[in-house]
Amino acid sequence: MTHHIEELKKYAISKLNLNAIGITIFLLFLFIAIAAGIISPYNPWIRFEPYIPPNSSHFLGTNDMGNDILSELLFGARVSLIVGFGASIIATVLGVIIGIVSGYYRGMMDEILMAITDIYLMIPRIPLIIILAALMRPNFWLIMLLIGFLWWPTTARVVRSSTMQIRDASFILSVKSLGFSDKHIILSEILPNINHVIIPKFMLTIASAMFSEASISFLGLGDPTMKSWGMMLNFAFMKGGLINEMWWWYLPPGLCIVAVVFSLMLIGFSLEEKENIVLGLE
Amino acid sequence: MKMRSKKIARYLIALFVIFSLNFIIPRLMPGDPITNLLGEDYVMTEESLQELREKMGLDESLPIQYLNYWNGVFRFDFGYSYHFKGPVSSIILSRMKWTLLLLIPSILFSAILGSLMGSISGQKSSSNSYKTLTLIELAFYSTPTFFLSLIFLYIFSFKLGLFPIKGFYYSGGILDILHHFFLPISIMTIFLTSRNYMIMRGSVIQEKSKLYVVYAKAKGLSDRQVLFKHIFKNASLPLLTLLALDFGFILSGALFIEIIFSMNGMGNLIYEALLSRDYPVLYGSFMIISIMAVLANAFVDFLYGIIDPRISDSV
Amino acid sequence: MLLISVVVDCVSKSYSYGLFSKRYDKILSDISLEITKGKTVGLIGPSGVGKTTLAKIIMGLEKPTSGKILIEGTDIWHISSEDRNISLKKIKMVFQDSQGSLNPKKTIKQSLYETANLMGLDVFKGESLILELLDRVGLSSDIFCRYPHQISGGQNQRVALARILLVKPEYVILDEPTSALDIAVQAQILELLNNLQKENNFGYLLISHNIPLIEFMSDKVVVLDKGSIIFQGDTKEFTKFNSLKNKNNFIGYK
Amino acid sequence: MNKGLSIVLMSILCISLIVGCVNQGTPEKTTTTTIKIGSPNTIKAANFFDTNLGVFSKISNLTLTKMDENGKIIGNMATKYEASNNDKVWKFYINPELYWSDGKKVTPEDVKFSVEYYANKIPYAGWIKQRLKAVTVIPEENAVEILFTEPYTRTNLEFTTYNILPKHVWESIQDPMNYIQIDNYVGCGPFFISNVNLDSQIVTLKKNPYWKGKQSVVDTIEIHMYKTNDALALDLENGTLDVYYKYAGSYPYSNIQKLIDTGKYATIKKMNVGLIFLGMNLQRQPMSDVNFRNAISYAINYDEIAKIDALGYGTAPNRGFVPPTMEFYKETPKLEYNLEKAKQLLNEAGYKDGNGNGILETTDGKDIKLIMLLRPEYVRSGELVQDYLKKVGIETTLKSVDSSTWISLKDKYYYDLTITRTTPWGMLMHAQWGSGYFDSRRTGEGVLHNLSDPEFLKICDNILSTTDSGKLKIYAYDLQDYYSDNLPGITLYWNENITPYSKKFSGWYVDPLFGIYNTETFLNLQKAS
Amino acid sequence: MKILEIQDLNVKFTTPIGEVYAVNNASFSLNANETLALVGETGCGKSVIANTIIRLLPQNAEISGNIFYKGNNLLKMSDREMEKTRQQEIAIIFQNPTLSLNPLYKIGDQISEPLLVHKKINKKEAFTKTKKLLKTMGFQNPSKFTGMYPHQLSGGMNQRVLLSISLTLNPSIIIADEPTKGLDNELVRDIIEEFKTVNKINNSSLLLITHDLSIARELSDRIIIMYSGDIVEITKTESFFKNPLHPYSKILLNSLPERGFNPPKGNSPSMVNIPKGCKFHPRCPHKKKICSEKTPPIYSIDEGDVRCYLFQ
Repeated sequence: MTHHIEELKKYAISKLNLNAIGITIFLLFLFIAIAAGIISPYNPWIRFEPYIPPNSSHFLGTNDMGNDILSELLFGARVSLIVGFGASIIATVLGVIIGIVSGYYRGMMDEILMAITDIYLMIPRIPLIIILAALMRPNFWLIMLLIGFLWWPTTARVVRSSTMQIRDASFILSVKSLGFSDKHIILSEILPNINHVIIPKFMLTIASAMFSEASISFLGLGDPTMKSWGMMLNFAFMKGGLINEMWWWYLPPGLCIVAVVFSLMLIGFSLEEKENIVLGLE
Repeated sequence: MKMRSKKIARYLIALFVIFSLNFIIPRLMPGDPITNLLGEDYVMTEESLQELREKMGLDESLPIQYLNYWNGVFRFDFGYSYHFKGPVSSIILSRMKWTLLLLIPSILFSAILGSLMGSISGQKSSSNSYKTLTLIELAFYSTPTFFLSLIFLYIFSFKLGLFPIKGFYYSGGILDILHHFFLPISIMTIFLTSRNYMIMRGSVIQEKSKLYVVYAKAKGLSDRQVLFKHIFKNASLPLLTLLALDFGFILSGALFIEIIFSMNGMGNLIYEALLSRDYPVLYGSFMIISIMAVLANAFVDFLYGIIDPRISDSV
Repeated sequence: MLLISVVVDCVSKSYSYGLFSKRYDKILSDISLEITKGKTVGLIGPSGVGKTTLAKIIMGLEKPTSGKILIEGTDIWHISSEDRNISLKKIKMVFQDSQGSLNPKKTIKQSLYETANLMGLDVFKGESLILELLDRVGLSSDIFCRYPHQISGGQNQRVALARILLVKPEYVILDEPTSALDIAVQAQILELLNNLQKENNFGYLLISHNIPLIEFMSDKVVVLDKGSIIFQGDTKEFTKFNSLKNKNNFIGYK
Repeated sequence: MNKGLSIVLMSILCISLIVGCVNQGTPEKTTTTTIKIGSPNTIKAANFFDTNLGVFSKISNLTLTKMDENGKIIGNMATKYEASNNDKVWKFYINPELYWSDGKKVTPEDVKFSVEYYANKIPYAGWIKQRLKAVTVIPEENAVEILFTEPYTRTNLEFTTYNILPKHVWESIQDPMNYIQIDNYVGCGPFFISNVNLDSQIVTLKKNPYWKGKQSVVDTIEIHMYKTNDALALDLENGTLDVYYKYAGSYPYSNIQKLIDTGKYATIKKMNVGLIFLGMNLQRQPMSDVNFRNAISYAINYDEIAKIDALGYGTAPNRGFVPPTMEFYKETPKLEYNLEKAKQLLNEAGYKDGNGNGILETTDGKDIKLIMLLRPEYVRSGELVQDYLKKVGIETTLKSVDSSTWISLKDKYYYDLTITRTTPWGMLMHAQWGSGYFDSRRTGEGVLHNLSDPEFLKICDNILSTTDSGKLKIYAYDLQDYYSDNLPGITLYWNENITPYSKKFSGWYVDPLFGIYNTETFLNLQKAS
Repeated sequence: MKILEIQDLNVKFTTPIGEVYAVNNASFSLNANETLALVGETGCGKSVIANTIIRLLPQNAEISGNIFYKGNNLLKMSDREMEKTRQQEIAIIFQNPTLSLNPLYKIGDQISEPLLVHKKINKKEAFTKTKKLLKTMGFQNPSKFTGMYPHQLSGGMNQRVLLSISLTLNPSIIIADEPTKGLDNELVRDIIEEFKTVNKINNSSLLLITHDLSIARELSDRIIIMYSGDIVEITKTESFFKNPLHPYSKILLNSLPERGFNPPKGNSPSMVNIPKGCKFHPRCPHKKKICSEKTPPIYSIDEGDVRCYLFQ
């Protein structure tokens, strides 16, 4: 890095405060997901009169089964976020392990791992997940696992390239020469220094996972027993919500997905921009 | 030369693995493709079932099936589809042209719009109006394609009655085709633009802090000249890569649009083949997509070599 | 003699590219030199001649293609990796990029404590030792809670030295230890290095392309060019060699 | 640059408005009358033997027989038919007034050709191949005689589904199952298929110029196929379409009211011959226990299911399975919702909650945890049934799978419960009255083939061995009593099929098999004044 | 003749860790045809001055004072005017030549770019001029050279490319910001020769920013010493090396290799924790009471200008 830019950079402060918006929205939904049991007016499985438009006792009316849509929506936050977080944790852990191993040890290991990653990247993922979801029968946990196991490559690539950037940094060489073990170097020296690429990637993966879950559910391949937003949308469209202009039925889950994905992407992109990392490539 | 042969080897391995996956995954699935050849209420004797099975080579042992499969791949013969009544390759070709008609304009428009808006926004990243634009684009990016399609279908086709609700065309005239394609292409363009916008914006923000940009300014170039003569080219490299890498992703966007607008393209073909467990069509489609994805990547590699002299020199 | 020195014996290093390729890049060929306790060997040569590679080989971070590294008589590539690690403990290195040689995400305190832990020192003993060493390298403990980018390049280099003192090496490789520093700071660090050598009887290998610095610091000088040694001798001879060569515009200026 | 961008955006907006408006203005051609049918039944290939194209070609290639409004089988292409020699010989008298759309006359030769062609080339007509001895043409009577090797009582019913083909066209086609033709399928009905366009998803039928019968006011029939019900509903509401058609199905109940509110549509309600039922894996405990089945039949709230799933277009069913629209329907006891009785019956049958965890156990002490296998369209009913069973202490897990997986899993009997439907044809197949869904000797996509009770099989065989309507009635009653006593499947509701049609036309005719899509409809259609 | 005059320049940055006073009350001038060296330690604000002159500071910089270029105040110019001034009147060379060049464009394009942008001549003409210029700069085969990319050249070559670019429009001032930092001695030698050539073939003034006193000695006519944002001494180069005025200048010279690496005591203050009064007073052997209270003004004496109470 040139000294010139370094010098100027020291003075520059980031004016990006977009992620404040993102964090606010996200925390709101996180709160909803955690507190769904307390704040939701009804148990989402209780049946009232079906197809009631919004009124004072059902703010968003009821659906075809007579479930209170607002309660479904609030509980849906929990389900959708668990899918997103779960998948993203799996993908991120896998991606980080593969990325670091590949970037740190280089050589044959790197060649093989990166070849696998490249191949994974080229596989059309949504169609593949549709097939696999159909194959293994829709099940909430399974969809989460599948997304997790298919979404790691971009993380792996970013982590690898960041690892490669710092693996030859003097501080790594110097701890190496001091006699620290590889395990220590990876966990204590490299990992904290690539946090800034992992965290935004993690956020973006949650967004991507929720997005995919909704799409899969829309095709009717979701888990019907879990009231995720995607499933709510699926039923709203299947049971004539759009046709009958029941906006209170199909818009809220749709907008919730958009809002959460939006907030996560906002956080992710803001962090990435701050660290000047573009989406996921070397 | 070494880099190039390594790249080629990697692409070949990628194709091999993808092809093999295409062979393995459908066979792991429950559901006998034979049963799907028949209508719901029709009865069929076990002999005729067996006959069909033999005809489709499903009675052979898996290794033999696998060999036959590769034999087919090399002859560009992806088998025969009993659902769609024809050789898979010709079915795919006939569907593919429509999907390409949807994809190519969208990719082009979105590449132009997205990279222009994204790069300007990246350069003026602290301006409030561009921050607002970023929020809008991000909102589009966060909207699942099927949701966007349904809402657009409802507003523009139904409420405003501006566009037809389904299909590629009605009478077949050019204007008619345009009319039918306008909304799907617009949705695809909006979706891809938002994506390109975000990539380009990030990329420009990264590039603009580099020294050559400061130097270009010091040479007396105006902001716009700096952006379009210097930053733009460098910043569009990641966009190119991602465009190629996410070919499958882009195609799945088309899948949902095709389903919602009842368009008989590749996306719908895959969906239908999937629901009816039409192995040959599934292989064929995945293979074509994979080949396209790999070709797209190879093409981008090639472009990279032209655009970025550092790559061709490291070869 | 062998037992109180590090000997580089006929070391060559080449890199091959690709899995099936036969292409080699020879970085070093037949390098032999000796680092003796209490003395400084200066290694000089233009950039890109393999000085850093040689340092890495001596440090055991890379394996030579041929030749031996003998640390106090032990050939480090002919023993078990545990034994090698024990031998290698005797050699440590100071890097050119002073700021970059400390983990930017850790405070100075964390970096030093970790090293103390590695040495098996308990918290109490570790702390007093660290404080003592900081004082020794001319730093006060108020930099403890700072991050590397919050202190100057000279201070960073002092911390790096303190950390090396913690692990008690016998030989230290100094890879351009002052080239990123301002002149005034450079002088300070050089003084510190000299003092430390006197106190600890360190054997130094000083890598630099700065001739006056080499002349000022070294007892013996090795000149490396294009991967081979073109001169080896004591500093006086080197000055003569240099002034001779300088007419042919060989290395640098004064 | 801002300016440049806004110009780009503005011009895009302009183009969109222009493109939008230009096509808006295309005037309707008023000289010809076109009926536009919207259908969710899509065609995968322009192949005559595609399931859905086969249905659409019922008005172009007439079948020998057809079913009238009341479910009675009458002649169609054949003016009349008769069976003799113990139902081994069937004689069909062909209407001499029929001409193919290329001008050639329809002859008994065409019928002979078609029957043999089906037997030899079409896999699903395997039953013909198995039994066919000969087809003889009797030119002087303009008739064909079909001779079977064994008696086949259902011949007249079967021939309601086989479209007769023109010999001079098809004899050169060796592989009909894979034959693709886009334009001009020669037909002999009032209309012929003039074009199958998969790109625009439209099947066009034009008037047969050589049709000698009653002339239709309709010149062209267009069948517009849709992949989603939403798009279809929107086009209907737009008034782009004239009528809805789904084979063996109803317009989605949830969308009806909105459509009627547009004022453009009226509906035909017709009791569905098919129904929705809870199927059980009779080979597994505890479903194999008739007492258990009987007990859970009291646990189901039929009225609520009908209300939620069929939105009031369904009615609570009888224990006899068969809906009232079928011939020889017998009034059996109503299925009843009585939670207390269900619990009591379960208790009496030995299913008790011994360990107090809220879940009943089978007699061998295992918790009853059932797996309900569902296709996506039955998930809501499944949720309801799950809830009902939970109330009597039975745990159910829902597994929703796509239809192919459903077929393969139910064929392997990997389920305890399932919810599925019967189609009108399905109710008629095998020994009729829904027996085809249960008889373990059969296979097929939609059937459960899970019942091997000799008593049941005997009744089926009885039915299959007679064409005598007196005997048939007795056997039909036997079958319905058997259902009522043994409950191999529990009907959830009987429903009505709703077909919305544009008020611009009147004269729709509905038959139990193919709904409004039949020659009568198109010959009788009148423009409403 | 003063071609560039800087008066009371203050540059302040607002950063998350507080306000950073990067340049304080800097006043100096650059004469026509003169080489002026601006010398100081890392972070003393010398690069900030360079970037202030061509107005390429980040947005969070607060600038006060005047910079007159041929009578026009650069700080008051419109952006448009400033764009015209850059390169045509004042050219700058950054310390890292390879990173200063766009990796995706050929050398020829990058050298001729100022001609195309400012002179609006066609590409062919621009290339002819470029090649001519390269020849005078001592490139033997300009045609081959123009078709190459920055990564194909060494750092030293790229530095020469930057120098050539800065000469394309014959600017009145060339600012060289640490042109030799990180280069090998051998290359430093070359670069110095290049600058000497430039001085010969071109009548522009050179503002040389460096931390390396030996380069300043070789190239400059006058020398400015900065310490922690303050200009502490401005003198003729010759007299500086004979007789430095400011105490800081003295210790700086003493730490040079040829004077035996005499280490000074203490460290330069950090950016945010700047001592009151004379910034050098904590390290100064001659410090008086007033030094820690008030920043000394510039005193002009025979040999030059110096900011120290010793010269009161």
